[in-house]
Amino acid sequence: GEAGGGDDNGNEGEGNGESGGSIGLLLPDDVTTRYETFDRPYIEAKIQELCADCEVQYSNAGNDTNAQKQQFDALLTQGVDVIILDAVDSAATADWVADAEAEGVPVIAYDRLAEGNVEAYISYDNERVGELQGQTLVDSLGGVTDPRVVMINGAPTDPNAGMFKSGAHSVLDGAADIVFEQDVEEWDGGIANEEMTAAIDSLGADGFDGVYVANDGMAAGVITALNSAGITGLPVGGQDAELAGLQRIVSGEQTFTIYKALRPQAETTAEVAVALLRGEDFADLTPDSVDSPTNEGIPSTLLDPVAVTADNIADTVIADEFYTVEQICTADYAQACQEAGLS
Amino acid sequence: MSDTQKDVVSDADAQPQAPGEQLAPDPRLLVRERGLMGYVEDFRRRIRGGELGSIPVVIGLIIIAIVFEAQTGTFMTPRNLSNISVYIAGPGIMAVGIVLVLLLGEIDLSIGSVAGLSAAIWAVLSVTHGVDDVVSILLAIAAGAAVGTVHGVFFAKVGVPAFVVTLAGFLGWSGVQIWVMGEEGTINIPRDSWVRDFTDFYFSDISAAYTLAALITAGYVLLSWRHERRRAEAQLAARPLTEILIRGGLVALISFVTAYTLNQHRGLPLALVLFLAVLLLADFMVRRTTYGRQIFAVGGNAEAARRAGINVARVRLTVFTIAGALAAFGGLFLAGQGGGASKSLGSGNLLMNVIAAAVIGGTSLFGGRGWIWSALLGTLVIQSITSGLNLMNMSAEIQYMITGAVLLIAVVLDSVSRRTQRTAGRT
Amino acid sequence: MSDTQKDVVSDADAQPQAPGEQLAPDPRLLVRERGLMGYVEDFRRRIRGGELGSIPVVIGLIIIAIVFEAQTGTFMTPRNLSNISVYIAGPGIMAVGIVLVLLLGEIDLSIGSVAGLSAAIWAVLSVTHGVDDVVSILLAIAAGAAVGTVHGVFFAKVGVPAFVVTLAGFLGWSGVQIWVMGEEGTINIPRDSWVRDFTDFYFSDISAAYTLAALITAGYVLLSWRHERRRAEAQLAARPLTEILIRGGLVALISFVTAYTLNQHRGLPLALVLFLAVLLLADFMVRRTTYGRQIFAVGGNAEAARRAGINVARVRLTVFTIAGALAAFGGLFLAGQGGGASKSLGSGNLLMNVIAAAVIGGTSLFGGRGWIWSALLGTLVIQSITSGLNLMNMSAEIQYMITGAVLLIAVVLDSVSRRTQRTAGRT
Amino acid sequence: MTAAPVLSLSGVSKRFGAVQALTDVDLEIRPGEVTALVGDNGAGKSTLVKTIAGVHPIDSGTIHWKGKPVRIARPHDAQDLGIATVYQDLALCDNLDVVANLYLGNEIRRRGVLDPVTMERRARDLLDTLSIRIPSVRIPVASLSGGQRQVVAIARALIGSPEVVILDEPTAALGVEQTAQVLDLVERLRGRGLALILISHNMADVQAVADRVAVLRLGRNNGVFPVATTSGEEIIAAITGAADNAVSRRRSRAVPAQATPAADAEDTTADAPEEAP
Amino acid sequence: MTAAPVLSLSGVSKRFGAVQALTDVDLEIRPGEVTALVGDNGAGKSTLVKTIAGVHPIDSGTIHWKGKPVRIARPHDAQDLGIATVYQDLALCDNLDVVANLYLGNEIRRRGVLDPVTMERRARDLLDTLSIRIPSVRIPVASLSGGQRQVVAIARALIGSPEVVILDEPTAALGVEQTAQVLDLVERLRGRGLALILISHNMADVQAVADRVAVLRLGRNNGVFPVATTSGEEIIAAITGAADNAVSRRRSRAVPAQATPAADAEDTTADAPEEAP
Ligand SMILES: Nc1ncnc2c1ncn2[C@@H]1O[C@H](COP(=O)(O)OP(=O)(O)OP(=O)(O)O)[C@@H](O)[C@H]1O
Ligand SMILES: Nc1ncnc2c1ncn2[C@@H]1O[C@H](COP(=O)(O)OP(=O)(O)OP(=O)(O)O)[C@@H](O)[C@H]1O
Ligand SMILES: [Mg+2]
Ligand SMILES: [Mg+2]
Repeated sequence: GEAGGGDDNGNEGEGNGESGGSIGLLLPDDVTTRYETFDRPYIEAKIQELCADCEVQYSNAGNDTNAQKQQFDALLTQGVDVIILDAVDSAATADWVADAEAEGVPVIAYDRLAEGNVEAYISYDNERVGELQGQTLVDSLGGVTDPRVVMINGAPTDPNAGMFKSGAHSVLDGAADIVFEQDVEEWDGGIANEEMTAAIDSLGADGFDGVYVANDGMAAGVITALNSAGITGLPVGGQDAELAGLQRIVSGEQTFTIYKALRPQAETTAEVAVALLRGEDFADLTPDSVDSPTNEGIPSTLLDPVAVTADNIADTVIADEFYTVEQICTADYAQACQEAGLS
Repeated sequence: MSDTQKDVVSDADAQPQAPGEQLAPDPRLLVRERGLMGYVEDFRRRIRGGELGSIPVVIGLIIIAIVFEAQTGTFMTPRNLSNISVYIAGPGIMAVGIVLVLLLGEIDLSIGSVAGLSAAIWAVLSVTHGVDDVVSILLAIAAGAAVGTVHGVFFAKVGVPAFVVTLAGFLGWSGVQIWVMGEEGTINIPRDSWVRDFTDFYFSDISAAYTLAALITAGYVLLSWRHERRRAEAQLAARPLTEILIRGGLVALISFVTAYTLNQHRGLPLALVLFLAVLLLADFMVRRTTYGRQIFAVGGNAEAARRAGINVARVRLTVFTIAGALAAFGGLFLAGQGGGASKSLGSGNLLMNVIAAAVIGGTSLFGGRGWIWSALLGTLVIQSITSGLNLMNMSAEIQYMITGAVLLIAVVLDSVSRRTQRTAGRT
Repeated sequence: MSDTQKDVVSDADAQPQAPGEQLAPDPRLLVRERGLMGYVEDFRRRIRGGELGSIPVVIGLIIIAIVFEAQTGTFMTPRNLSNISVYIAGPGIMAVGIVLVLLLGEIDLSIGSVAGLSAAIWAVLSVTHGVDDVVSILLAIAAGAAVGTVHGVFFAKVGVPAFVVTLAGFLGWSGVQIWVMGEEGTINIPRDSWVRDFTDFYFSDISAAYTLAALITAGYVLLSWRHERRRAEAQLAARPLTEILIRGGLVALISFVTAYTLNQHRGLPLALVLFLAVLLLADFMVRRTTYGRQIFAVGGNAEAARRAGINVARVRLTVFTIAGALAAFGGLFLAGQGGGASKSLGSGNLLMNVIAAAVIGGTSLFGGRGWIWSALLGTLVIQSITSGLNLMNMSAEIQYMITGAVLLIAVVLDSVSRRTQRTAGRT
Repeated sequence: MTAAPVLSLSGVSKRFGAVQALTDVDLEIRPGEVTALVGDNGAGKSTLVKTIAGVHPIDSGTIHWKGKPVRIARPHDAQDLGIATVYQDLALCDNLDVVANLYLGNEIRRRGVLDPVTMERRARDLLDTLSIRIPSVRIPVASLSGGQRQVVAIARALIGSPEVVILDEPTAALGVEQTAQVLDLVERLRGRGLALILISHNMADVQAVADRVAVLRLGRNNGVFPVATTSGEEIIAAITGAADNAVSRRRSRAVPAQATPAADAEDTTADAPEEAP
Repeated sequence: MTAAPVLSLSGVSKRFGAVQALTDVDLEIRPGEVTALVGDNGAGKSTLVKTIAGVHPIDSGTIHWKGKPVRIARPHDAQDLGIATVYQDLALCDNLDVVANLYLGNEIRRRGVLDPVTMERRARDLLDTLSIRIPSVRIPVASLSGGQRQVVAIARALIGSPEVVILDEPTAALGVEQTAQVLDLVERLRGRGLALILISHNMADVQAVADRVAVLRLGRNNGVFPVATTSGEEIIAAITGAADNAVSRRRSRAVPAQATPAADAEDTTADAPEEAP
């Protein structure tokens, strides 16, 4: 998707009358499928629907905090009226929000609870996601007693990876024996493969009963490693409900993924943003309240993530039109789809 | 080493020709005529000969500004320009270190990691352990210098190529950085820390910016004039007063326009003042001290420098120390800008951008050629592109492509304009 | 250029001394005595003189193996060694390209991005657009070659430093990679794709590995023997038969032990076969063709090469093309290993690891010195460390630190052992 | 002796930045003749031969090869015509061994593959011809002495079959014996009908082997003299641009200087200008 | 003339890898004297002076400075003693301008800061003394001609106040006039009581200015001769190791060679061994 280019005229945002206005949207990275493919189009579409004259100024930080700070400043320079911020590093944003506040620009924390005086927070809680990952893994381990689990976590430098990790730990620490645990730089599938192979080598092919993988991208590498060691049928779970991950779930290589219904999250956010733009009340959109390290009682919407397995794909991802059956059931997976009852 | 030294020959010995006779100047040398026409002629010759110095970069900057202003309408606002002047400080200070290392003919791949490590050390000391802010800052910079010294020792004393030492540092220090940060993903800047002021303090009194501009202009004109007078006294070719005044006028124009613009927003940023101070100091060191001369010599021909009695190992070692300290200092600016120290600070494209800045600014990768101000020019180019693209809300992949393309174009311009010179260069 | 060429002098002209008299050999040259004692003596002299070639790296490898085996007990298992032999293929093939570029005295910072881009192109073509698998693979490699050619043109024809061109490529192509991947964050490998086989196909018949080992040994001995016989016929100093046999025995030992180990796990991996094929081809090209000679000449002294009538621009351009193609090929291995193409493939430390591998293996960063096999040795060192640390379940930050430290130690050993040589080197 | 020139330059000019290195230079080179090119330091001799060799393309002027105008834009062009050059700055690849340097650009191949054996044998023979002792033809030229490198550079020019050989101060770094060998070689090459350009500051050598002497001064022609009928003093006067020069002064002083060097030194000191403090 | 030696080497040996460059070399240098060091190419002359200059520390042997044993481990040590060296390979920094090269390691400062004005003025004066034309002292030495570079290197050695000056083939690249100037300079320096080592392949120059000639052959001493009482032939015989050498053969051939060079070439060709096919 091309942003800006010809169709943006941020400089005209001076006239913040009743009808028009501009909303800044900052997303954190461009290698994970969701942001470019879902969050952004959903938010933009909803804003357009609610406010035809509004425009969205979108930037993606490529996982770099300082880059995001500059994009944040750029939005202020352009004179946007509201900022939706999905922070690369939610702990670093207190000053930014204060800057925006000084200019009278409200900030909505999206997906990650940015520190500072944000107006609202709409998200799936990352710790919750980690907990759900852990819980689903434990569930899919079924009857195994004293299950042994390998954990392949996200990038050691990514604060959000830490949240998934601690969420998962909060469940797994009691329920299973963590026999091998590694962080993977850059969330890289190839490195995940090497880590998994090392786990297999040091534990033996039957030295563990399930694998926690922080996201679907790395799950691909982990599953490749398992396959090449001749191990199949172990529970392996990821996150993000990526197309490739769903296909693996259909074909039975991967056990589950975590699906966050992005449409309601995005659309609620858009509604809150437009409400802020127009100075309307949005209390009914944000029934919950959370505390951040800097602020208390932030109005928020906390959504519940869903674990997707082969059994509930049709009811979740497909029902939400997140992906269509055609997208998932390519030639390679047609057979498996039949068996899973997708058509 | 001092004024009183005697050369074996020139003091008392004869010139073997007729007494007092001086060699006629080489008739093949196309000397510059005096006066205005002389300048025009000289300029034309330099364009044809490809000796344009930093003119291509400056033109590039102007083009970038025009294009982005046309596209966004907000690029040339005082706010954006003021922001740019703050953003360039961190990478720019790091680029000064890289320029020094490049002058040596070496490269330092570790500066990103060192910046991150130092920021982590500062944050852990001052926030977690409650050490005094200024002390923590000094310790963080000292840590950067120490790390640089370690690199320097391995390179200069042990003889490992600098590329490899700093590559190892690139990996190793970012490990240490993560380890220092420990449990914390990010440590916020305390409200009253200097580090916050580095990027967030502005001298809001408008007189501050104008005073600085006046000082710079006066200093430049005065020093040039004194220098040229001494040359004239020594019967060496000297620039005429008019030229000094024209150049002084240019300096005045740039500094006062900048001061005016900055005052339109929030005033003179402390970040810019610190960056300028580093630039001026480094420039003085490089051009006016024996040490600077030694850096150029080692970068040009290390063996010749050694034979001239220069302690090559010491020069190399200290340059890496300085580069480490500057990386640490720059890292604190990045921490200030990002709102705190984090495990990922200094990773990503920072290293490449800093090196690119030094090279775009006109410092050679092959040693012995360059100037400190390339850190300023190059960082300005890169930051202008980034800011412009941000204002245009370009998606990240397009940003990557455009940054790559502009980087290439900037250097292509430079290479083509230097081509004649290069062909003429000897083996 | 051919056998029939005539030199002005040596063919028909006189030697001005007494007819047929040959110059006595230089009495100062400490020639190697024949026989076993001669070897011992020669070896001792080389240790003292620091001309150890790749021996330090090999010793380093052995130490690494011993340490990790002691720590983990699983390092030397056939399974781990077999895995290592698969993992080195991708980075190793990319390192071959880097070695060629380093021989030119240049650097290619773009190979990571090119690898990612090519993997993306392959995945999008074959999966999204349903293009035939082999055709997609060839197109992906061709795309890598094309990208390399673009870099080559800017470097060799336009004259932009390679560092900058490939730095721009590093930024730009990863943007294109993200753009090519489009909506998808990752694309799975189709079940029956060759790309999967690259890292997951094993010749499970044990005869395959042994046949390859036998072929390598026989080829080595035969070629050496023929070469030395020709030297002896031309009355040049030639290695005695015993030396050829001893060396042949060493080659046999290494290849058969490797074959045996691999057969203990899943057999001979296709990845290793492909990597060896690339190595042998590149080594042949570098050492036995005019083109290889030209690469060394350009890397040693580009101006001298130009004056010798070598088309310097062509050599440079083609080397970057080859490096691009090899990066693309290596990228497909990485895709196979990671289970598919992704937007982040090729980012991170891949570039640094590949360059470090080439340097650790003994290829100089300054051009004109090195050999292709450093790609194998260096990648082995780096992968052994990574695998060992993974087996020890070290946390990521410790891995960073240890990798940095080992990288440094490996090169320190090398530098120290070469020190005497370097001091002796002329300006 | 008056064969048609194989190579002739007319009106050649060349500028580097602000230095006009060559102005309107003419030169004719005939087969079977040694043309010496002499001149002061910086007179433009090396620049002139580099333009012939294609290292620096000329700015203006024309070059004729066997009567036909040619363009020499790069070293390859010159080699194709049959011009071999020994550069003053040698231009060897320090990292390559002696054999590889000798055959660079002219490698001997056997079935498409480099033939190191043949190259090494021929290289050894060729170097023996020039009676230079080189520890081993397999060591990088970086470790050779100045004179050894010089001989390698000379030998390089003789690989292949050039018609014109340019020698830019070939004997500058050579010992007395090697110099004699090179001069012998020059005569032999002339005997085989090659055209030679010899740049040298050594008048004795020039007078010993050259047929004609072309003088450059400050980048311009300053006369061409037949060696047979010209004295050394005349040539030196053309080089320095004055009959009264340091050389002639030195000669006239020669005997007293030998006897009382110290006195002589003080003598010249007497009329030195006082250095400014 | 028989002052105590300022510098004396005894039993100096030096090896590079597999090459024994110097074996047991002795040498004495006296103030007010010019000691010529001669020898074939690769004889080890440059290596010997580099050991004195600290570029290559010696492997074994002793160096005495004014009677006291000293260790010269790096160039700085030699400079501290008062030894200035002009290297055969010049060792200039191509990227620096002429002035910076001249004063490298000896910069003139004014209140702690470099004083470019004074350095430039003195540099210009110094170069004028050596009567060399250099377009501008502010251009990088990379763009100078071979001889111009040589003169810069020589001038470098005269900055500061050395007691021993080593000149390794200083006139190799110089024109006749500049050569004469340098020889004049050598005599003036000797007149001022300095000790000089002059390496040269030019016997005429050696005989003109040297007091004693030390001969190296294959890395060993091969005699020291007083110039006054030794003929050129004797020195050449010591250099080449034989009375029958290319030089003497060439001399004896000189007259016929001049007359019929072609015939001469064929003459020597006649007894050449047939090249192996
Ligand atoms: N750095 C070095 N490494 C290896 N060998 C060297 C080195 N320096 C000199 N040699 C060898 O030592 C020997 C002596 O060299 P040196 O340069 O001293 O000769 P020279 O007498 O100066 O000769 P020339 O008159 O040609 O300059 C030569 O055989 C040379 O190959
Ligand atoms: N590449 C170059 N760039 C700039 N100036 C140059 C270049 N090459 C030569 N010159 C200048 O051109 C003039 C002629 O130089 P050239 O090397 O031809 O002299 P030369 O006659 O060979 O002298 P020498 O006898 O000292 O070798 C000199 O003034 C030199 O400074
Ligand atoms: Mg010359
Ligand atoms: Mg020498």
